[in-house]
Amino acid sequence: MPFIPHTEDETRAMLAALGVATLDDLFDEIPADLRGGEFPLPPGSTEMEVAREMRRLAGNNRPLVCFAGGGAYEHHIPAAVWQIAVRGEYMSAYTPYQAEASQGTLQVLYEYQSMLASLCALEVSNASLYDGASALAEALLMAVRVHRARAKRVLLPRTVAPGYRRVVRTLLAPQEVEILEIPYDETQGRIDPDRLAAYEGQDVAALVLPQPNYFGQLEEVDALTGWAERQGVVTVALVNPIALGLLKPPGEWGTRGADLACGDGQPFGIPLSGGGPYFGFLCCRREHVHQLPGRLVARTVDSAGREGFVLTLQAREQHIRRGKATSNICTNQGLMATAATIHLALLGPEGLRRTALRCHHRTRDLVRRLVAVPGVERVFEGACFHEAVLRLPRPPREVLARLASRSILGGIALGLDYPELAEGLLVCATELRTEAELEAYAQALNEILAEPWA
Amino acid sequence: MPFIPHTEDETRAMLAALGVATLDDLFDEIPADLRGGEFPLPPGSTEMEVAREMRRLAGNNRPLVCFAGGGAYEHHIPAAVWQIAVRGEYMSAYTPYQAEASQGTLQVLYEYQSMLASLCALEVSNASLYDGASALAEALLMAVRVHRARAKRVLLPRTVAPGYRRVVRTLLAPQEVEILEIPYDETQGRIDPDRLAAYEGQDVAALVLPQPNYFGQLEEVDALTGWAERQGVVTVALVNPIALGLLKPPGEWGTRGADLACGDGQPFGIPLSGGGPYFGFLCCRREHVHQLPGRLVARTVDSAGREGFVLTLQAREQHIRRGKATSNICTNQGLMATAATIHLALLGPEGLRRTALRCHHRTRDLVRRLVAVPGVERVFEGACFHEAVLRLPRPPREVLARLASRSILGGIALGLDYPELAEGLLVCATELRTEAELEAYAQALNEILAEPWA
Amino acid sequence: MGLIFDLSQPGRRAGVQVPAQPAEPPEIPERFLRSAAPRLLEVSELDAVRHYTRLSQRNYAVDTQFYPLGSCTMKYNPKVCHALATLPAFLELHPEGMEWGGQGTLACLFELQEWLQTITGMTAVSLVPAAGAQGEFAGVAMIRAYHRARGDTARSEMLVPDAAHGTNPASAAMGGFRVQQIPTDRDGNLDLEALGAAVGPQTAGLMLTNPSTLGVFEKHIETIAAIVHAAGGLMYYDGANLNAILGLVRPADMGFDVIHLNLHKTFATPHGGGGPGAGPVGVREPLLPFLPLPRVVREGSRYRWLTEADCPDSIGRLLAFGGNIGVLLRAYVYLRLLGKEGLARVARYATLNANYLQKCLIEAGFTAAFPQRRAVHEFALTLKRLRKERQITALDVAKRLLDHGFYAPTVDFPQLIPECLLIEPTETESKETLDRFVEAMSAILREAESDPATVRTAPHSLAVGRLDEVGAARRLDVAYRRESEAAVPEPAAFPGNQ
Amino acid sequence: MGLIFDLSQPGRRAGVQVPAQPAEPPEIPERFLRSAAPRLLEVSELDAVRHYTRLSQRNYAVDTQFYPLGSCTMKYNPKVCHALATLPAFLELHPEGMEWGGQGTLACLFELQEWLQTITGMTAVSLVPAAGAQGEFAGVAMIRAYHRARGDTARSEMLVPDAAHGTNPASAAMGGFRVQQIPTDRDGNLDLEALGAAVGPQTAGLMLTNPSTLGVFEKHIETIAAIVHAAGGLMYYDGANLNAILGLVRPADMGFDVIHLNLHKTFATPHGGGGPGAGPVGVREPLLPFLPLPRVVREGSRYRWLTEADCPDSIGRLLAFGGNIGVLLRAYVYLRLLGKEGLARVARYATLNANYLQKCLIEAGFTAAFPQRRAVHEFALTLKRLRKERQITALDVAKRLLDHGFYAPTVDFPQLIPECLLIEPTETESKETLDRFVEAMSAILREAESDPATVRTAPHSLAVGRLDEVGAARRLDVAYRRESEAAVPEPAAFPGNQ
Ligand SMILES: Cc1ncc(COP(=O)(O)O)c(C=O)c1O
Ligand SMILES: Cc1ncc(COP(=O)(O)O)c(C=O)c1O
Repeated sequence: MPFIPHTEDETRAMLAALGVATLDDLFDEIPADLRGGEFPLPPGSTEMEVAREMRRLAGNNRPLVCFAGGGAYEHHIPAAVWQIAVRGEYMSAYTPYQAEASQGTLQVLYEYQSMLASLCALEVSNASLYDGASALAEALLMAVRVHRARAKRVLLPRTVAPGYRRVVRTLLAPQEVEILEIPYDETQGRIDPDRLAAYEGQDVAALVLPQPNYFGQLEEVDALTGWAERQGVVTVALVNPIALGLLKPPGEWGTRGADLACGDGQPFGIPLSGGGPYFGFLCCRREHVHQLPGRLVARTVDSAGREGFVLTLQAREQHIRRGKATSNICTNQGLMATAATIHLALLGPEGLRRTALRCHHRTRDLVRRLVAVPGVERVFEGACFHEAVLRLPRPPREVLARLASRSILGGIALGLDYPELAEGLLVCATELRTEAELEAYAQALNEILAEPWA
Repeated sequence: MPFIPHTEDETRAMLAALGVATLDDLFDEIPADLRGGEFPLPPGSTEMEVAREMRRLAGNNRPLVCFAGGGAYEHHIPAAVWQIAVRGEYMSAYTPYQAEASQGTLQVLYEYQSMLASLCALEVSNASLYDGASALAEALLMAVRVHRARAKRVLLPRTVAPGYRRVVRTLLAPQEVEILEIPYDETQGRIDPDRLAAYEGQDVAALVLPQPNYFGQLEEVDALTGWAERQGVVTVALVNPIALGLLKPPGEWGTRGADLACGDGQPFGIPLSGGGPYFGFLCCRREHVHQLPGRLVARTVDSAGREGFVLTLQAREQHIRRGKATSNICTNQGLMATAATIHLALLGPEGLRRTALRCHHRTRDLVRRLVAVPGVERVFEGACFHEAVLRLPRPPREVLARLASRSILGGIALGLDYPELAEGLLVCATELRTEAELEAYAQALNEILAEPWA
Repeated sequence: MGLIFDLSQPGRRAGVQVPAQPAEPPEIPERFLRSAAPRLLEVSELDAVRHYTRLSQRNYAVDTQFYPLGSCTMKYNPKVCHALATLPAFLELHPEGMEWGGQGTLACLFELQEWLQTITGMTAVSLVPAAGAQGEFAGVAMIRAYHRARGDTARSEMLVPDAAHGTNPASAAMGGFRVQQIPTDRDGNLDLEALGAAVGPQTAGLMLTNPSTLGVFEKHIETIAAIVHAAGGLMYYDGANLNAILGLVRPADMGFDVIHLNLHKTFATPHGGGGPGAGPVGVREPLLPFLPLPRVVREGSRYRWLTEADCPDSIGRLLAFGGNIGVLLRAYVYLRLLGKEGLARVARYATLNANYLQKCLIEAGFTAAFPQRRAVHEFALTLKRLRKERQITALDVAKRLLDHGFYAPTVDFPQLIPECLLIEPTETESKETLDRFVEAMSAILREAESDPATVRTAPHSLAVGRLDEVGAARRLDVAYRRESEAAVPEPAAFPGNQ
Repeated sequence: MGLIFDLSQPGRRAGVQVPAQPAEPPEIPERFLRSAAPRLLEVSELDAVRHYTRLSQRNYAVDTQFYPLGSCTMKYNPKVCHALATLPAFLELHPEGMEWGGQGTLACLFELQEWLQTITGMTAVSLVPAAGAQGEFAGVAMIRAYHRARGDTARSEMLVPDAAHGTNPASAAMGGFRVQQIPTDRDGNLDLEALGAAVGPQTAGLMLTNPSTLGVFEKHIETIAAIVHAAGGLMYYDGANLNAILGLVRPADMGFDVIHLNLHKTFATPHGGGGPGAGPVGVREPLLPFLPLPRVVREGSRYRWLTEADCPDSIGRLLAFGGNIGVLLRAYVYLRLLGKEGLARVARYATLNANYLQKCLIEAGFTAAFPQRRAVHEFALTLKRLRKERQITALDVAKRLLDHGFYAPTVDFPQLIPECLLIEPTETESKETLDRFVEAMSAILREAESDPATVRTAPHSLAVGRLDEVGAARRLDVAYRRESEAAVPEPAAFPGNQ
């Protein structure tokens, strides 16, 4: 019996102790008509057989050299990260409700919070949310709660990832928060700070500032944050954590700094895995901590004055406050935060800075090579971090399919989400990409574009 | 600096404490002419770069469906085995010299010893040797030491794996122990017990009994052990540990049982890895324990009467007895023994028995399919365990090469080691092989033998 | 143990993790850049490995201790599920490349959808929610979308039993509903009269866990469903307790219209010290158009994600990508191992263990919250007598259990049971372990008589004693700050160190 | 903690590991078969996982503690070496299929051979020995073969310093030599006069570790080599201490003819609680024909094993197959990470750490065995004063260190230093760790004054106290035996359990 330790003798003894004859007698309180459905799953298998089958299925995946980003990035992950994170003590523990027997998880999360807060130059980080997109939605709900007038209107630039904007819509819709989308400057591929004047006096609670934005372009975060500060609008920074190795942290934007910072932590040691599990982070100022959603760990002392860690401010959470909680979140993405903590400890500030710089340079090199292919050009002017938008002379989805047959994932076609960029392709090269791979991509693209097209 | 934590400030402070100016000053006692050789290795690389390079090299290996045995067997390994065995506490500890801070390793080894001794039906097992072949050599040296007359002559049947016999020769040569090879019965592929009469009164210390033997055939171990008992010859059983799930254990052979049992533990949870690391095991009767080579763990108590484990009878070993030790072995294959212990705990007696039986049946099925190929026949009569010798109508090495190009490792060609079996191929199918794989092998062989041959 | 930050030294590095110093500066204007390196920690690789390895040893976990945490189903997480879900081919897959590179992954997810449909009796399943609570949100959002699609905008109220898990009312609120609480009767069933009085044209639905969080099966489930349906509401099933009836009862047959499952409970995926989990949702036919995206479809021999173009009425996306796929793959492997015949076995032995343990604890002198009822896969004790007679709380007993080498049951939930311990042994624990747990509980009961102070101040044998939670909230130290923030020094020429 | 056997119950199983009951009996005559199932243990998968996970926590290890075990070079074992050496393509390779399936592995091994040649200055290397001692055996066997090949059968004696590691004389004896011990002078160098007196036509060679096991560099190495060579003997290098001079001095340049290396020391492969290691051997030109088999050669773009057919004069095989390949791959990855420039850095910082630590401990009041000498990568303290004045032994101090959270240095080796602690910090430990170690040692020294009994009876804070080794050998319980050996019951029809 898979994973069930009972011997027949023991089962008999236990049934006898309960005064029943069979296991099924234990279900006598369940109405008989509810029992006995059919469950036509395949029969159970041994580990050996399942392993064979899973290897076969894994073999149906095909490795592609990755030039796609758009919210998920292939980075180097030190071997130590997951060799430690998967230790049974981390992996098979629950949310640390009994603090004294969960100091491992709690201290890691405290260290995680410290690292993330420090990276964002804000005072507080929670202990993770589901992913970057849901973190943005939670940040906006929080922004509405902390906004002085609790205005129910938020500014969401179109330079925020389309997938993120969809999640924001799903999660904000029931609360009837109105979402105003801000267009982008067609030359620069970023928000034009001068155009924000249109939203003044519009009862706006929050402004989202993606840095870098979905197109890889850098937003004028100082000017934008400055505007928000003047309007009493809560600034919600949406940042790529690797970029923070190089770029000005949200806490230093404008004069006062952004109020909230969120994003997806996947670039910190989390494998791509087809899209998850990743984790979301959310940082804020100390003054807003009571409106923060999610778990929060604090350092404290025990009866003998020894240092220890506990979950804190639980009155924000659903298990205490129920319908009045700051969020319904319970289980978060703790193990991913654990891995990210180890990852950051290994990278250190210099490792992070150089990794960011490498990604930046690699993408620059990639763009240089690709725009040398006839008919390919860059769409936007201005600085970018590690992604860029190109215009192709052929339909990007079709080009991507042909690249895929050469084992290259060439980027992300933008047309579906940005009809005005029907020819647009979003490309990315991280520190993992080699010169040879960039060259192979350029050559493949060159050949594909030279092929006959129907 | 890879793996060196020193900051420049710290190095300076440490050098200052030592009153020297540079690191190189610390080497001032080394004659100057010895220093400063050239070391033209490639430059160091980051983990990311080395990972890429190693993945490329690994890609130069080619997976072959394995029908080879001959001392190394592909078996199912439960995922739990290595997920636990690689825990840093096991992996990065030394031989447990400080018992109190090494109870993990020591208790595992005590449990290992208990399991191996119980499997062999003998009283004592050491804590591992390098591999099966060196374990056999050590067993023979031990047999000479425990033999009442310390005779320096041992009987080594040709049914023992050729690789093992070579190692025995290497290790016994300096001690001037004479090795008498016993021929095998050409019909049965095993030692003919009646032929042993020839060695009576020949001053023989030991008789090696492989079960199953290299050809996969079963030896008449009761009769052979009986002969050795009567002659006062030490019986050294050489056994496949998976086979012990099914076959009579050495401790029950003949009337008194074999005196020593050894073999390679690889089938217990150790990956093939191209040939190592595996581990050797060696079991004996209690009365011979003082002649046993290698580490031995005993259960004892601490000052407060709590149970604990220590290395014991260390006076047998090199670090105490130096030139008079039972062996020079120091580092053994501890982590492999740890994995084997977990493996055996998961398999249990019934898992072991059924695995053995599966291998036996699979090999029978394989032989049936292959002898249906025109020109292929079985060489020996009589029972075999999970290997068998076939005769091919074409040179086996050439057939193997052609099978390999179809991603099949078809077995082991016997001609080099047994000139009389120039057409012989040793095949094996473990529980991992599927019906479809057996069929694919038979079909490939059929096609290959039908091909034109130069 | 110190913090990792205490090991930091300016200039120290895990050398092989740091790329070479780039030759060129970034092509980014100054105003976008950091003025100083982030104030992270600087440690060696051994520092980090040793610190996080040792820290891990300060956790109790299923792999090291019995973990009878009620409502959490802390069963054994098979190692093979982890091993197979993390095959490189599954990990090295960009979400935007799934169509071309991820057919193997999609095939697994598709089959998992089908199996979860079978197990729950639902028409269709979306695997996307990252945890139970996100599944609940998706569920209530679908209920909202369903009523609106019918033009019924008056249904603004969600009914939730008083014993419900906190996420239920929280999710209902996030879904835009007013929460109306329904009381429990003395047998642990929902108060039918109160329910009858509460339903009406404003009722969007009822969220129910069955077996309930009280450790009993809701006997009147069919009546309840009839009442809610008659009022035009929908039935929402919180699947956190599915372990109790897996392979025996399908939620659909109990009258539920929308469900979520907790794969990190019933389906043995590890909880990771707080996630990631997976909270797939399933619906009956009428709610199918509203399921969250994406879902996997098979078209011939190929698989693809469904998008907005396929499902215009979907409540939309909950995550940027397709869900916690690594978790889903683990559950898929688990189901392959269990198979058809393994499902009911889980429920049977989980129930056997809980009933046996409840029986033994009652015999040892503890009071069950519902002694008149059959326990399901978990059961509740009430320690109100201990509280009254000895001033020992459920929390004290829980902490003392830690000293005996057991993790503690769930404390003070459900809130309506005074001094409650909710105990869930799961099917993967042996009778011997249960017997040892009974011994420990008995020892604590005796100690409550002989030496109550020791119980009240437990734990005593862990690396830390009882921690000050009140002080923690008051002082609120939630992030380490360095006294003096040392700058990262420039690399300099250095003796003997080429 | 109990034994795994204590968890055993007849009939219990780790279900998914046990194949289905075979339909047919074996086609094997009764007389070959077991009469009863082996008396192993019967536990569940969770039992086994929990037991062995918890047991592991009872070890000190490099990953959890500073481990200054002299002569053992317990440096950090990089996790990436493990990860890359265990890529499935390296693991799933049958030794008989290397030629067709193992070109990638063989390429790594070939390059490792070359690099080790470079590092040691030897002409050729065989990677096959499974550990240092097996390398030593191979070395002495080659020396024997070399003399015999020259027709010189009189060389029956191997010279070994009295400070040598126990494996040296043991290997010489296994190699068929008489062992002649050479004394050490008061500066820790070999006694040149004694050496001169000992050499002769009977001398096969001298086995030497340099830096020696005493923690100093053998200053007269060139003279020693000249003496031995002049007498017709060969110089054998025990490479266990190569860490001290890696990338700075090549053993060949010191006059050695045959060497072994300990990859599980200098090259950072994990020790595994007692192996596996790897002890490659290298030789100069004249001994090349005798190297043990197999070795890898490159032929064009392909690699293959050399066999007896290629090397008829080889001493032969030491293992059934090609060595501890998994260990060799780890060392290969390590060398790729270090590179050319990383070699000497290892030696430099290992030496810095040892000298710094020795200096601090002397200042703390300890006595160095060779205060007049520069320490190498390790150093010896002598605690004879403590022994005399306080009846506290080196072992007592070692055990007390365990209470401070440090593994102990090597105790009572080399035997010629009374009450010796041999301390090797390695290059991967930080100054802070060394300083903490000095604090602990100072505390023990103070305690030796204030409370000697506590030191004498240490350890006090571990799961077990000082263990009774004498009793262990006397009672000799080396294998668990069940009181009553319960038979495995037949499966039977069973209620509710289809
Ligand atoms: C009954 C019940 N419902 C819902 C949840 C929420 O699930 P999750 O933590 O996955 O969000 C839980 C988790 O504890 C639960 O026990
Ligand atoms: C100096 C010296 N020589 C030889 C050896 C033996 O090496 P191994 O344990 O690998 O056989 C050791 C190991 O401790 C040693 O320290």
